[in-house]
Amino acid sequence: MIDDLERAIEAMLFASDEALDARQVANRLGGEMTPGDVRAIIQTIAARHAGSGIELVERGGHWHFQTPADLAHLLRRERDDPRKLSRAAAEVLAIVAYHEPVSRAEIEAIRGVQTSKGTLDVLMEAEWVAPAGRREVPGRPLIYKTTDAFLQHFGLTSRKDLPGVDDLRAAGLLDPVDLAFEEAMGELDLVKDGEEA
Amino acid sequence: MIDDLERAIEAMLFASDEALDARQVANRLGGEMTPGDVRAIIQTIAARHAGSGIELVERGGHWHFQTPADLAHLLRRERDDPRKLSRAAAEVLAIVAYHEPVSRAEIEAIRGVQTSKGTLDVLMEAEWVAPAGRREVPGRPLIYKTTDAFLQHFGLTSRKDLPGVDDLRAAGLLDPVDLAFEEAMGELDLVKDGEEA
Amino acid sequence: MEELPLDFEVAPAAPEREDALQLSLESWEGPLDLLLALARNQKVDLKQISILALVEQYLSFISEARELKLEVAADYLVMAAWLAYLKSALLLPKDPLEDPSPDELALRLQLRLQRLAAMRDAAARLLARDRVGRDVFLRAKPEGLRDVRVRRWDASLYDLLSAYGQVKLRSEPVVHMVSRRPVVTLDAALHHLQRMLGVKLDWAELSDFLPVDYDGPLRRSAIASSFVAALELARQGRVELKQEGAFEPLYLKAAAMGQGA
Repeated sequence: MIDDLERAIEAMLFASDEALDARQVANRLGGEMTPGDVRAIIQTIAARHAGSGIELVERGGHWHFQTPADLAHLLRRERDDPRKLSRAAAEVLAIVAYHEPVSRAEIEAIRGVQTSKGTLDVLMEAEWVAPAGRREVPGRPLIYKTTDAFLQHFGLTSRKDLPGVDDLRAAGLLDPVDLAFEEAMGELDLVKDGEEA
Repeated sequence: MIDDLERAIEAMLFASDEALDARQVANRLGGEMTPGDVRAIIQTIAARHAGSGIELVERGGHWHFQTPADLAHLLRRERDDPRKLSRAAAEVLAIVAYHEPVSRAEIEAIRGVQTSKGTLDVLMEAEWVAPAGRREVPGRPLIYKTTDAFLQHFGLTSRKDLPGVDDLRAAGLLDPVDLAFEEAMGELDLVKDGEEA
Repeated sequence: MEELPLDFEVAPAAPEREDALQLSLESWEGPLDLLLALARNQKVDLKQISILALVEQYLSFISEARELKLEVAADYLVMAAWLAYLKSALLLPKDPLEDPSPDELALRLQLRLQRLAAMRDAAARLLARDRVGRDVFLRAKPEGLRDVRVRRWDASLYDLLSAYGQVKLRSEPVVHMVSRRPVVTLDAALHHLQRMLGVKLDWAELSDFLPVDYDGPLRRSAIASSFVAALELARQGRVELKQEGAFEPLYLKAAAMGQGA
């Protein structure tokens, strides 16, 4: 059987919108208890909850209920939200990978288009790109490099595994899109034939 | 020593900003427990807190912690009752709760007056009353029911817990006038028959 | 058209009457509410209530209000008229053929009053319960349960390499080459066809007139040009055309000289 005063103090600490100290609790009880008495009862309450899913904790003389830190994972549940990397982000990532360490201005010079700040942020959020210090040139721009997580995600042992430009060309990855299209249609050969005829 | 699962469920119910049902708790635990298992543990937690300054209560299948009513005088501070209901609104709320689902015309038939637009709005804004589809009669009128928030606010475990609902039903006072009238006339006829016999 | 006065006088407020009757009339929600209040004054169970006495009270209440020149809303007057009818019907000797009988009407009224009273009591009991925020309290600032969505970015090595390919391509100097398409002009087709018509004497299919070494798009172009050329020669009366039906092979023959021109 829990004593009425103890119940009252417990309820007060539970319903309060801020942590309370012993004096505040004593005042709310009508001022017949000393803060010392209150403190003793609070200790009893805290002991009763110890080891449960509710804790009564003291912070600078003020008391409040909270849930134990080791259960935080139950209260804050993480869910995956898979997203496809945008074309622009893939380009920036590739430039960083091929040219690292590289500054944002250098990325833009290579891409030939302005790069929005969000694009690099996305790559850093994905943990594929990380800052790698500053380049010792006027303005000391931040430079970026790829990470181990990048290598891991793309199945690369090292950056040296990235195919060279010649390999890309051989794989057709350097062909202009419209040229590749005509090739697929087989018309190029015909032109040659026609000319020969 | 309180078991880990019990601690986890207790922390969840304590930390949640709304009442949780067994299914929600089971989902959050990772789906390895059935709602039935969870319910049993919740009962254990509720029993452990019984008689303390914090109670775990069930409202419409959802559970939440609250302070016991007998301590209201200590906790009630100079706050206005935020949910002061007009007499009309209180009457409409009672009619919806005891007759649900009920159409506006049925509410008006009982009260003998038109329900001003604001009255139902106030109850819906408080989230105590919600539309519950349409009645399949000519005109397909909207029908209304009470919500879990209604049960929670008024401290009702379920709709069966409505004050005096069994007596009212037994007395036929929840039946429509037409039905009650026919029954009353039937009894009258029986009495007459009896007299004639 | 009459203009609305911009600055009209507001009618002076009616002097406050120290009249309980008026105040009461305003505080009721319609005739049924007033009837219930009067019924409760009888201080008996609604099941035992005297409907006749209730009707009397209601009618005298309304007539008093009207004597005091109070405004009585229409629905109160409608109810008064109906109750006056009920009263006379209840007092007159019973007519067994009357349907519904006044007793039945009285019973219905009684049932309605019982139901309204029941709900009014239920509302009072509901409001008297231990209510959240008034009698029982929840945690003021719960931590809350959160579902945090963690974005997982995805891209394949192919995406990466093809993106780089596009970047490299963009940065390379661009050279546009317009490829010459193989076509057979109408002039060439006319020339060729005329020449061939001199050689072939009998009916021959259009495709037989085409150079054998044309294939692919060039052949398609030659067919189109030769067809138009054939039509032109036919128009000039220099060739005869024959076809068995739609999409059947088209046959050509040089027109017999002398008959044509």
